[in-house]
Amino acid sequence: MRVAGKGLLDRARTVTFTFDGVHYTGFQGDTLASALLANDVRLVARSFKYHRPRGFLSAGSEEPNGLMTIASGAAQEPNVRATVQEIFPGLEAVSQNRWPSLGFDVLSVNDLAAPFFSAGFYYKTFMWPRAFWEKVYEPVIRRAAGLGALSGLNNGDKYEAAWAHCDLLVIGAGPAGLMTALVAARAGADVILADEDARMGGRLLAETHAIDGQSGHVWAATVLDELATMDNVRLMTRTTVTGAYDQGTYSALERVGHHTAKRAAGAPLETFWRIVAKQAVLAAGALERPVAFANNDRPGIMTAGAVRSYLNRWGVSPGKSVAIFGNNDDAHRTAHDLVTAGVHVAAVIDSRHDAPLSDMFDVRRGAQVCDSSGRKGLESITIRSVSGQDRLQVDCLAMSGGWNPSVHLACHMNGRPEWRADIAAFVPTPGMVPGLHSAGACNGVFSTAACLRDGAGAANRALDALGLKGAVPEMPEAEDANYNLTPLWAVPGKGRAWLDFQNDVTVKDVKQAASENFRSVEHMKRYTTQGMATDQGKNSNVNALAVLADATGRGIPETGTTTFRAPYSPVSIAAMGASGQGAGFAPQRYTTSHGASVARGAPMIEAGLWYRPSFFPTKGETNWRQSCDREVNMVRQAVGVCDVSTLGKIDIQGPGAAELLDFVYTGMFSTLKTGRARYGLMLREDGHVMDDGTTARLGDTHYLMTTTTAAAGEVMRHLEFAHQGLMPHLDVSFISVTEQWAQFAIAGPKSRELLDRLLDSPLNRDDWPFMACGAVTVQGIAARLFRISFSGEHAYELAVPARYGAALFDLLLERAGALGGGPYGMEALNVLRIEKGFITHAEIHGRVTPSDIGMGRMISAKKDCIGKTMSQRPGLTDKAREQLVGLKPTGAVKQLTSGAHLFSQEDAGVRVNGQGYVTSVAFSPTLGHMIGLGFLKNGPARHGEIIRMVDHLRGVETLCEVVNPVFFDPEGGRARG
Amino acid sequence: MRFSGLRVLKEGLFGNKGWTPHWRDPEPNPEYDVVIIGGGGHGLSTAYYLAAEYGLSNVAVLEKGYIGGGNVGRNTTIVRANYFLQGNSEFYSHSMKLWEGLEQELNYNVMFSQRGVINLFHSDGQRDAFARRGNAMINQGDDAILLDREGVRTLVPYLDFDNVRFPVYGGLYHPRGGTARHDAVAWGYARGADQRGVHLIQNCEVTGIDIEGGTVRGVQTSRGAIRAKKVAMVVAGRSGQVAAMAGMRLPVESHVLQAFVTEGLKPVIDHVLSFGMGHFYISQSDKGGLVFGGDIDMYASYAARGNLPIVEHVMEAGMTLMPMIGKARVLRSWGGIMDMTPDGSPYIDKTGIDGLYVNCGWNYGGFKAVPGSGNCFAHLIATDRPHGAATRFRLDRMRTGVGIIDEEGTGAQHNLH
Amino acid sequence: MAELIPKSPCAGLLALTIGGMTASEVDAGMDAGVMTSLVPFRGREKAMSDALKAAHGMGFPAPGRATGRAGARAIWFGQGQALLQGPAPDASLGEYGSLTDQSDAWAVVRLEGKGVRDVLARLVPLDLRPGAFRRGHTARTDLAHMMASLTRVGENAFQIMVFRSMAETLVHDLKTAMEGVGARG
Amino acid sequence: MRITCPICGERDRREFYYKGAAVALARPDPDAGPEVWDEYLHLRANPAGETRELWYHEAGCSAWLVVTRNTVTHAVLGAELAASVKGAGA
Repeated sequence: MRVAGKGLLDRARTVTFTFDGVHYTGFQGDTLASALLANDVRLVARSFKYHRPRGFLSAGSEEPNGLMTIASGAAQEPNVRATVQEIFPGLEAVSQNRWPSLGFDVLSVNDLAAPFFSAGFYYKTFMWPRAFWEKVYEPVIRRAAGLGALSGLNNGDKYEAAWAHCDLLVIGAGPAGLMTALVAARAGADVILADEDARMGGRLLAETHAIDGQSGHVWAATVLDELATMDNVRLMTRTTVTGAYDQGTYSALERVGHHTAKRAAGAPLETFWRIVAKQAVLAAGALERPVAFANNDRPGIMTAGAVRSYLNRWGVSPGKSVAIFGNNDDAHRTAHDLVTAGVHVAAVIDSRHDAPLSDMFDVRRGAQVCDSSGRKGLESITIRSVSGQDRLQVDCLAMSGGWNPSVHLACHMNGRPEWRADIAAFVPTPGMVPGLHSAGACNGVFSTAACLRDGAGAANRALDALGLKGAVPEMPEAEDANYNLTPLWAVPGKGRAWLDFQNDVTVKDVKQAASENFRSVEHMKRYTTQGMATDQGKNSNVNALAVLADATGRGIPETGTTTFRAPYSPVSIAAMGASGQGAGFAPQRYTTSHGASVARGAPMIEAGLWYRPSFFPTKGETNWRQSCDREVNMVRQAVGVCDVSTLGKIDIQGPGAAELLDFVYTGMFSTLKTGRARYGLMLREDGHVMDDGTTARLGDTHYLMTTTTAAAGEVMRHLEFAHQGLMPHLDVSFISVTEQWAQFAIAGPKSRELLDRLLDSPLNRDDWPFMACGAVTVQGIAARLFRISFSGEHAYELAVPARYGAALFDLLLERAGALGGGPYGMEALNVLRIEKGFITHAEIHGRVTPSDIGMGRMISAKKDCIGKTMSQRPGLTDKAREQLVGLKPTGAVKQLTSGAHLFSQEDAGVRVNGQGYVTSVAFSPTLGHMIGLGFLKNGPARHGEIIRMVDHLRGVETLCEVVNPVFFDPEGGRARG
Repeated sequence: MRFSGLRVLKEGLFGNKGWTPHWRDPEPNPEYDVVIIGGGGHGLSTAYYLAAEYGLSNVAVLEKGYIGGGNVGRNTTIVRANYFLQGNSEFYSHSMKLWEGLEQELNYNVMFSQRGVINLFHSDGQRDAFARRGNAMINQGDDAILLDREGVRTLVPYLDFDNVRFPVYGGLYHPRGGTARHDAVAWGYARGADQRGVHLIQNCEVTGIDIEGGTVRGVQTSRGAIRAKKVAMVVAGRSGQVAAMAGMRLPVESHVLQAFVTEGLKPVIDHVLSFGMGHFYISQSDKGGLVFGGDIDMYASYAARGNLPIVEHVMEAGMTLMPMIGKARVLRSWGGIMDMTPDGSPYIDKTGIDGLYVNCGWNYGGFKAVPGSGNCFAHLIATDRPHGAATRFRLDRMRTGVGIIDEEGTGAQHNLH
Repeated sequence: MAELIPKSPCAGLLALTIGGMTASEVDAGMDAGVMTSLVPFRGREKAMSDALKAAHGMGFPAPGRATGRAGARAIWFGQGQALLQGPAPDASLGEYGSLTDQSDAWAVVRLEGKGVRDVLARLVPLDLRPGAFRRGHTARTDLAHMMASLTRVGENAFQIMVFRSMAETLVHDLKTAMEGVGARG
Repeated sequence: MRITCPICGERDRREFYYKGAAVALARPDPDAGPEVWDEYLHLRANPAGETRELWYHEAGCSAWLVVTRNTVTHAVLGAELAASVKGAGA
């Protein structure tokens, strides 16, 4: 019910929204929770296990009960805390985890069967019959479990990730955080002040204390006004700092668009911040803890601080007749504020025998609430005192077991907080997170005045570390009451007393866990699911471990806490993954011929991060094989053009270039003549093949290395390591020129003819033998020409500065067309190379040695090189290893499949008989049948043998002949001719 | 106490007051036949099988914290037998068979759920590699199905098939793979071992290994010296330190692997899925949380907590593959310490010291190996011969190059596997 | 006969104006001259710097710095490396180090306007606060998973470079970030 | 995590590539024997505490670094150029 004259709302602006299809009205500034309470809606959710009726427990982000689904369709957002969700016109909220309705939930029968759902019951049953787990038990359990639902639709909202850097990050803008920020900002530090709330001020917005004679919220506004004018201050509202990471890195989630129906085009829903702070102050406040007593989970029972928040900030009383149950002085403020606002306070039940009395309300000293009743909301409570038991008709109970400092972030780097008996709570241990200081309630400091002092102190500690000088400001006058508390964790009694409200963990469950020897706090947590709900135990962990400590006869410090883990409050996957949604997951790399290839209808495929054409369909072709076969024949008979720019190209220069290359390649490159290229095999230090490619010598101290497309980055890193880490005495440098040059293979018997018509001066045959390279010009543009071949044909690769790539590709195709040639894609390239037995990463997959691929003799005996020694390990030179062979189908089935395994003809296709496997296959239009490359035990010695290829997955089985992997032109005359 | 549905009903009717401890907390004896260092999944299963299959019950498991508190309590709960190299193939196949009868054997519901594992692929090359793996699985006697794009769509229609950076070409489907309730696996083995007489000794840190003349004699602990005829080290994440107590260096580097769970959600992901173009794998727990993970953080660490770059990479991969999970909120992240080895495969072997055995180096793969690892390690300890399913997990394979088991093909750099 | 007409990396993608900010291409290959990587030989660092000064009027930049000005700039580009942007390198430079033509290797974009620091905060992990990254400062860094070079060339102006093939991704990411910043006003 | 590159200054971890223990700089002679090579390539002290390891500032200046770091606290205690460390005969 709304209380006149209370709250920091704009009562002139009403907002209409729906909950479970019913329209309600609130005011601008309301949360969904405050607006529902204002409309006397108390039943808002169902619990996880027993489907018990649930109302709001808190007024903040720690809320375990009031979770709802907001919006529908692709925008549907489950498990939103109604206590955080601001209302806006048209907001749609729907309750969760109930069927068919919140008021009548069939699964609430679980509550009747609760005795059989005791802690860990599922570990003890559902084992027979075995097949029933996946078919019967698990589906039922899964459907009953869970809270809200995802829409199942692709998330269409925009999210951002961003960086921020500062001298000081202040986490929380309550009295301590505001004072910290003010002191630090005035001293000239670059300050970020972040607060999870839409409005800064923390509990100053929820309490009635004055600061310097003004309302607390007015003082907060004054400070914020000053901060807002300062260039060195950044105020971040609706921003929850969620994690503390190494070297002063913090994660934070900013909710940019959840509070409005109208988002500007391009605006994100959320921004995930990485804040790099030289120093930080944690001023995150404290969370009030409930008291465990029988049936303490009914709607209408909430924390006392939440009642004050609803009353003072939102002008709402959660009940018409309110009782307060607590063990500390702070709880009495609730009664004070309610009475002052004209709400009926039935009694303050204080478990302490020495509780202060009041003339404003009835205080029952030494009494406890031991039960409650009311089917879907609180109707009455039972009070036990020395004089006996009595019932009190109330519709709201405000409870306070004391306050737990929000130590979470301070513990994210594995530190353990300290127990302080005087406040019966854990506080941060200084230094747990380097550079992070704690201030205010999260530091166990509770009065307003003390928080302000602590904030100033923390600011000065941070400023010292920053080398800045802070001043101690004059402290405003503020409430400075003591915080008197006598611990009360659980009221003794028979009924179920809730600890974890969402997961339905009761005092009995914890005690049972202890009796079953789940005595470690981690065991208890995992066995009972205590603290594993969406609030991660914010409302319940300390109570639960106190109950466990009691049950095991240990003290609370000895029992210890469970581990605090990021995030502080849940963060959407979309926000943390903002840099990668959809196609934006990784950079897309385009060659200069991309547009022309697409224009010709070529399907583009992924190759690393690049896109390359698969094949170029021409008129009348209806499947890829027709195109591919035509392109292969075209290269073998005329001329084909293929963009090979994606291959890595590394410019290697300096007096030490030759020696470095001798060290990273198995072969000799210091002896390579200028103007010539050579095939190079590069090993990892463990003796396996890393990569291969041709390297050309452009000058005495100048080489150009090519790498495979996939390994370009790895090879660069390897070269730099070989140089800086192993041979720093060499003067050599590596520059990637992959992108500088657009490079095209021109392959086929007519390739020279094409070039003669293209280059500014025709090639002199004697100057251009196989593996020659040199400078040429095309229309006056300096280009590089390499006579190398990956197709086995007479072929060249022509490189021009990339700006001319697109035009050159068009020109090459025009010239090729005139010679009966044209472009070819990856499919044809693959067929051509398999016909020649050339390997790619299908063969050099990381487990092969030079000898496995028939290149053992490429390791020069004259010098050391990376990988040489380890390639000689006994296991790597064993003749029985699987080695490269060619395969040719000979049986009735003429199909080869890549990924199939090889067996001796007479053996069954089972592992122990394995002889090898197939890595690459193609239909060879040149030879008229399928061909394959594979690895076979002792392969080179088995040419001519008929073996069996088995592909269980595709149901293909065939006999094939082991042959030389070079199927076509084994002498290499065509490439050299 | 034998567990059953009937027992749950009976205890429920009498206020759940009759339950007894799942295991005892005995004081350590001065001497045991076998001392197992490490009360994680592998140590507990080793103890269980020593007692259950080899009749060795004068055994102690020494755990410096609480049992099951290491990697068995912090993983993504995935169980699979989908390897393709000899060594791993037969081992994980063996482990899978043990999983399939585990609940009945242990009388403990570990919620082993054979919901199927789908490894997605995104290029022809990946398809070929997965085909080779799938065929190897069938050769081994396990199950594998090669799905094309439409086959994947039928099973998991909620992937982004249109706008994804690396389009889905298909998947390798392993129907017998799935998940299990990780903690329950530790507890089930612990209870089974305890029932057979094994001493589970918590809060007992091993501080030294006593070796005389090349033979192990026992261990020094925070609770005093304990003599033992045989000592078995099973301390993933801490293998290097414990081995150092015996003067050994291992081919292991410790790395942190993070994982994540979201708030509870109604069923939406019915399988275990992995993305082939970025480290990301996901399933949904029976409680409704999406449980997922990715790559290790890539630097040596004992901190059991990670950093943001991998967190973000994992989320980005999830968002590109299945953007429908975007509005699920991550509730908790955690980190485990992995023994990363030069070839990505584990060691179950004797050491150069008589009576000292080592089981380590499980890289990412430790959880699914729990039954097989304990079973094979128990065999080795009890008989001094390797179990037939673990003959290749030799400590010297990197030195000799014989039988290197490098599934990733990334070579001898510990963090690349 | 078809002519070899050059095409710049961002052709058809830029310029882009959003929220008062503009991203435009600095077409190194065509109107802004050439780009050359300079790596001095061991012990010739000073000689290279002197030659650079003599020929082009700016010294070899220290790590994290750019020398010269618009039209003729030397940008530190990595360990022991600078990128001469603008003039064709004087032949004398070749005596003191290795020269590599990079004119076509990079997409070069100028991002300008109030708010561009906020745009970059969405793309690079660098501390770009005015005191930390002044005019004339440069860095090699990661820009949305791309290797990049970032140079502050004015009060509210930066030069961004990524590999040529990634121009489209750069423009896409820039656009998204500019829209996000622009929408916040 | 942030690492202070001797050339570029303090940078986010995501700019760096990690290789492993800095022992990789001490490459044995080709004929040092299998034990020495096994030690070099595979065996690791793997300390829980301070360690020296190789990082590559891949998205930055391309320098290989020897970073001294605590594997338990993640404190970064220093970074030197690998070339200098190697040059000094480490």
